[in-house]
Amino acid sequence: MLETLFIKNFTENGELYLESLAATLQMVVSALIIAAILGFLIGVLLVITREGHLSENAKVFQFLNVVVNAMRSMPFIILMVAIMPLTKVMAGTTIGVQGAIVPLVAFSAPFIARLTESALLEVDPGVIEAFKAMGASRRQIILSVMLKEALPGLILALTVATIGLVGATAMAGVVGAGGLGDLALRYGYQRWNPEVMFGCVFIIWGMVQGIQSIGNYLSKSLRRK
Amino acid sequence: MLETLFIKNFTENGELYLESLAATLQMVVSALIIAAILGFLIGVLLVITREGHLSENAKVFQFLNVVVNAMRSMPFIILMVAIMPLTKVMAGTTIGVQGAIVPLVAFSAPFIARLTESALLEVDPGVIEAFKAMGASRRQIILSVMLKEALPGLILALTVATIGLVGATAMAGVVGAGGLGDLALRYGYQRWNPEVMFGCVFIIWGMVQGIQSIGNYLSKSLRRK
Amino acid sequence: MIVMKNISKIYSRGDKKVEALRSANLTVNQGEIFGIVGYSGAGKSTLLRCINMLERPTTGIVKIRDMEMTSLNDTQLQQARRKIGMIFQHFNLLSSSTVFMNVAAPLRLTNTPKKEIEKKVSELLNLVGLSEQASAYPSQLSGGQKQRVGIARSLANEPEILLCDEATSALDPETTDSILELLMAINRQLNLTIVLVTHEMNVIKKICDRVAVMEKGLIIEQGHVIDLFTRPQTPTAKKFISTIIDTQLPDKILEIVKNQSIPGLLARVGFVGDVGAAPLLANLSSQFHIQPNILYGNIIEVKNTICGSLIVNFIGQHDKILKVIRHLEKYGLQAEILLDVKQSEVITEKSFVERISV
Amino acid sequence: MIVMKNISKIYSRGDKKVEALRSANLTVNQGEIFGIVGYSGAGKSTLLRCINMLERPTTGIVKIRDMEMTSLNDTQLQQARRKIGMIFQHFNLLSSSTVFMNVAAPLRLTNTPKKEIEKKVSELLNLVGLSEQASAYPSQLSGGQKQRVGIARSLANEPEILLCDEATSALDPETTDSILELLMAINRQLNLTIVLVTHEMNVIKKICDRVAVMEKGLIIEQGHVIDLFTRPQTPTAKKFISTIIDTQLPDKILEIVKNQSIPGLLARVGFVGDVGAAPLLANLSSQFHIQPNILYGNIIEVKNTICGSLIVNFIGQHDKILKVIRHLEKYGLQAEILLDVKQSEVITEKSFVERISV
Amino acid sequence: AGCSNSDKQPTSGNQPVQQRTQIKLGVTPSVSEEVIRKVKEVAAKDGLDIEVIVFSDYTQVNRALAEKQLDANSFQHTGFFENDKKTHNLDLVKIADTYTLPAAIYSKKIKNVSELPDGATVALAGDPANTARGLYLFEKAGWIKLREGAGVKATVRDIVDNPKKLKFKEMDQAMVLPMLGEVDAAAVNSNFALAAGLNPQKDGLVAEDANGPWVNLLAVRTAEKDDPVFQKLVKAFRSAEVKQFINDKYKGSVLASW
Ligand SMILES: Nc1ncnc2c1ncn2[C@@H]1O[C@H](COP(=O)(O)OP(=O)(O)OP(=O)(O)O)[C@@H](O)[C@H]1O
Ligand SMILES: Nc1ncnc2c1ncn2[C@@H]1O[C@H](COP(=O)(O)OP(=O)(O)OP(=O)(O)O)[C@@H](O)[C@H]1O
Ligand SMILES: [Mg+2]
Ligand SMILES: [Mg+2]
Repeated sequence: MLETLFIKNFTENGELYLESLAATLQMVVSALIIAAILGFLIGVLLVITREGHLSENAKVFQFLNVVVNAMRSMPFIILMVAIMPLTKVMAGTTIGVQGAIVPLVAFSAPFIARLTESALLEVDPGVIEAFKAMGASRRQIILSVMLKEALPGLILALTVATIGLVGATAMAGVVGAGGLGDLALRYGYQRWNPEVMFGCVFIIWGMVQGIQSIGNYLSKSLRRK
Repeated sequence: MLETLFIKNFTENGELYLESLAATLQMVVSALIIAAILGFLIGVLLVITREGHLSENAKVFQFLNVVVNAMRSMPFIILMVAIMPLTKVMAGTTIGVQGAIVPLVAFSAPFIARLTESALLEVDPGVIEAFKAMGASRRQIILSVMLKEALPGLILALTVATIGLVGATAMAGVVGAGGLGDLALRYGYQRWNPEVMFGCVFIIWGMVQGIQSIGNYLSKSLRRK
Repeated sequence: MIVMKNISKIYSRGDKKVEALRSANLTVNQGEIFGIVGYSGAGKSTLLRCINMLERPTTGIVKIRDMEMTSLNDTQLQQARRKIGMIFQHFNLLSSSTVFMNVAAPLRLTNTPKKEIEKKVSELLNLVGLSEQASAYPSQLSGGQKQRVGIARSLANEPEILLCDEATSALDPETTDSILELLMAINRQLNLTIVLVTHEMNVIKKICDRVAVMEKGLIIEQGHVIDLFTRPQTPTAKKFISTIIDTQLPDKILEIVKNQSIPGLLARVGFVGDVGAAPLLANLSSQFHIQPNILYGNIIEVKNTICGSLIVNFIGQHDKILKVIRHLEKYGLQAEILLDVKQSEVITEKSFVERISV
Repeated sequence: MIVMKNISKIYSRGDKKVEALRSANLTVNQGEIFGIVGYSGAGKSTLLRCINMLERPTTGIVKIRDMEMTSLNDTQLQQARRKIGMIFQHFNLLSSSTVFMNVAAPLRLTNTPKKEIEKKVSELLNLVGLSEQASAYPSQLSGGQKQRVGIARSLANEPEILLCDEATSALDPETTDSILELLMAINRQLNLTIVLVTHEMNVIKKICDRVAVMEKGLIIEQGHVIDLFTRPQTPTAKKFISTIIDTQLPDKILEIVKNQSIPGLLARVGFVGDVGAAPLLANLSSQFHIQPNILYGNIIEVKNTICGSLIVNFIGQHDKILKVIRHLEKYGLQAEILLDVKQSEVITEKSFVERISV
Repeated sequence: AGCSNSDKQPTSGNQPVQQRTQIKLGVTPSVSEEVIRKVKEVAAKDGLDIEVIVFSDYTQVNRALAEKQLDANSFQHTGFFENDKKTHNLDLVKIADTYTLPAAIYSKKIKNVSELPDGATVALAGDPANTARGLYLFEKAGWIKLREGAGVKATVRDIVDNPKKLKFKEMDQAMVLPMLGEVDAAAVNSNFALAAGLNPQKDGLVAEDANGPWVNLLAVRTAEKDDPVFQKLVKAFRSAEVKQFINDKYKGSVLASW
């Protein structure tokens, strides 16, 4: 019964789902790549500029701390509006999938930064010390020690962030970007069409489950403690 | 100049801000307490039921993993709708601040669970072993070793989650719960009242900054590595 | 007390299998201090960890009293472990707790009253010399201090069995001595059974009753400490013994002997217990007109027994010396001729050294 | 080579100040193997870590060659550190890297070609006996294996100075020996300067040229190893020495002596170098009609020098024995009368033991 | 955020006027999207290609149009349009009325507006396009009085008299109806009522008039209002086929204005 309902649902609305899935994937992938790079960078800076760490620098730390907090303070829609001029410059447009990516990055990067920070703080200070003693440069310590040792944690952090990003794309409909989450909202929720709603949620859940499984697997197989 | 503008803004809209702040605080605090408890619980289970851990149990792990993922898959609004019957039973109403708390918990708890999981995975297995050798029960190992050793990480996780929760309350306006985020969206943004919008964001930012500072401070002063 | 039968343990490392233990057998008696020595990687820690099931043996049976550890359920295992203290090679302290709280941990597990905990912990910290560090965190301690916290913790709940993995390897001799005395005192007073992994023969010599030598996952030698010290069977055992009874004649002495023109024999003389070896040797000169020159060696006390190993250059005629040696053997000494001093030139350097090494 | 002047280091622990170092002074010469011993918590690790600025001294100056380490900027410090290897008390290995990659780490920092890295690392792993473990991760190693990875890593980039913090404390004697021989070989061949913190006098004895004894943040004794072994000045030094030259007469022997009816004197006889102590002693019986019974003691080799400490019971008349002792002293031996055997009853047990302990 | 170089946008707007056969048209979900999809079908026959972009929120659509990221939009009623133009200073103009979605007050607890008890809780949509409509409905029911001239911008802060001491719950427009059981009465937009099978005329306690300020419209940039392409658009929109579609689909809850 339920099965046939599902099949009916997916064959009937196939194109709709496919289109939305494509939009979601496009947003998630592009935003993730940029946000991960930025987030890692900021996260690393948030750690090494702390008191007693590699490049202690109270000013930089405070600045980043405040900026990250400020960005995390804004509801996504307001963030979207606040950075619209930037979006226009960077993406050429403020609507559609293109226009959604910059705000999604702005939303995810600070989040990834915080998670990166947490993961890096767990690295054994003794190992960092050993590399200091070897005459490793700051860059080398960050790359070959901190990021490497924290990798299992970082992967889990990235997994959490990716799933958060998938969630955030639902709000990208505000600028007409579409996507599965938006479809679920528009058809499912606003028009009270439970089939489509659950169809979308089901597909998103599949994605999330996949992302989480990959994350768990990678993290576990890299964890050597 | 800017200062006087600020003062004018806050005195003029004082009541509005206060009311919204109260709603936000009420939602954040109530939801946080419940979500933290649930999230910790699920996070602990997600760790100890893993392969080779304290209470290895593939079924429980898979079940929790799927449920957490499913809940994290749903856009907040859809989650809100999906659990409405539950909300009705538990909170007595599905609207207003009361009605928003259950969905906010449902949104935050899986997130906290994931962050808890990450933090607990960083605990030195050697110390867990030492307590096993002492004849500590599972409960004792979880409480006196895992949670205690991971505390600095858990606090940062809770900080991240709290700030995420503050963000999520902005969407609680959907069921008429009000709050600063909702005020920023409806009055500030949708009706284009930049003063109110930035006023709200400013207050939220203050909260977020405060939460983060407390989190950083506690985490740092508890970190003994 | 502790019986381990046919214990094997196989780890997998990638797709390689590592046999950490291969059918090891061990019996430790109640109230005994039992030492385990062996080269790095021999499987000592693994064997020790199999006693309290921190590592489940791949095959084999572990019994403590008549309890089969391998078949206990969780609760039973917990109960059993509460009576087994353990000192870890890597300390494994709670980094988030002070020294005091670390030592108090086993007591808190059993809901000991606060007053009692305070008393007991202060006592223990005093014994290991860390009273001043009570409120420090592990990261603020030196290596040896961390190890002492681990020792104090393992003793907190007055275990019946104590498993020590290199418990004094980071400690200076003074601290080691005081810890060993503490262990011996508890061993005597409370009939504590101790299993002790170490690579320091000084530790074995000072407190162990029996000892096992491990190599590549096997127990290759096992017996009373005195026997090991005086009659080591395997090269591994000999190597360990040589760290405190050094009978490898240094080149320096060899040269002196080689340049000597008087005839004589170089021999290793070993003795155990109250045989009065020294007076015996000393009397040779008047009795047999043979001068025994002690060139090198040690006389040590191994858990209340004197034992020694001396390289002696007997100066005199060969037939007389042989008589002397017979005489010594009659009194319970062991003598082994290493070198005919006058003929030393015909023996190649290499085989010579081989022969004189025990 | 390394000069440390007035180094102090104060840690704060809560609101308490911990003085880990209090005006320590140290000079290590080029090509020297310098040992640091001391009780647990004495400040050894802290001192060592001040050499390469892992710990910035609170006051004082550290110079390596004529470079003042305390005033280098980051890049200069990095350059300087590349020539200093360090072995850590707690290993500090990358848990996420294999043994191979851990050892390769210092080489990769300097962008050494891959071929060369492979060659060098295989060589080092071979030397420390871990070729088979190349692809294992630290968590899959035994304690001693981890330590050997740390040793191999510290040698990878051919440092000019090597700082070792308890580098062999987790190693069995065989492995320790092979590591020490490796260090000595490098020391000789490449003129490597080594500063070595340890609590094992065997290590000091085997490879150190000079040694410093630390106590409570101060260097209380410093000098050539032979001098320390033969003429330790402080109780701490004596305690350390006693682990390999045990001159504390055991109760067992004491009893024998006490029950002896012939008159005599108990004395400690010490000697260093090629004084031919043994023949000297052996000849006494024919020369002076005094029988020297060696009751207890050790003759050991300290970095190519023989030295010994024997408890000898001289049997005979007191005046004769005193003559004998003068005779021995003329030949460079030290003798110290411990006990008048016939009068032993009048000496209380306690003061007796005090007198005979060195 | 005025962008002067927006001419470079890859929209069809910078083609010579006569040759334009393609436009980007912004809508919001539900009725406006569904109707436009029908319009697209009709227009296609006339050689006009409409690219539909769905915005799930009202706030960006006019701005996107003004910034030439769109060529036209169809999602709003006149009140919202006029207000948005003023607040954001947008140079837009209406080219045609489209349809009305009359809102109404529904309740599960009362049958008549006069039955509403004192201290009752009433729900309404919180977004700018619909709050005023809800409030004016409440005023029409005689429950409250709004400030004179509050107009399309009215919010609960413009209530000058609230004799019944009503409590107002402003929520997402899609949530109002599902929450009907939680409150005493609610003002609901008819596209949502529709989905639940409610008809404003039959089931509502009080309904809006068919032609108030809430009639929906097609908007374009003022400068381009005479572009023939939009005549094509209007023609397609106000065609018999579309009207038929609306009548069939919405059964009186949406009233075509032609
Ligand atoms: N988790 C593991 N996975 C794979 N191999 C392991 C693991 N633990 C130990 N081994 C291997 O098992 C062997 C025995 O290890 P064990 O720790 O028992 O040695 P040990 O005798 O205690 O040595 P040490 O004196 O160096 O501490 C070693 O070769 C080690 O590499
Ligand atoms: N980070 C720190 N904070 C506070 N006190 C410290 C810290 N590190 C070391 N200490 C203290 O400084 C003293 C010297 O420590 P150090 O590690 O140098 O001793 P050590 O001689 O190496 O001892 P061991 O032989 O036990 O390793 C100890 O009393 C220790 O408790
Ligand atoms: Mg071991
Ligand atoms: Mg140390």
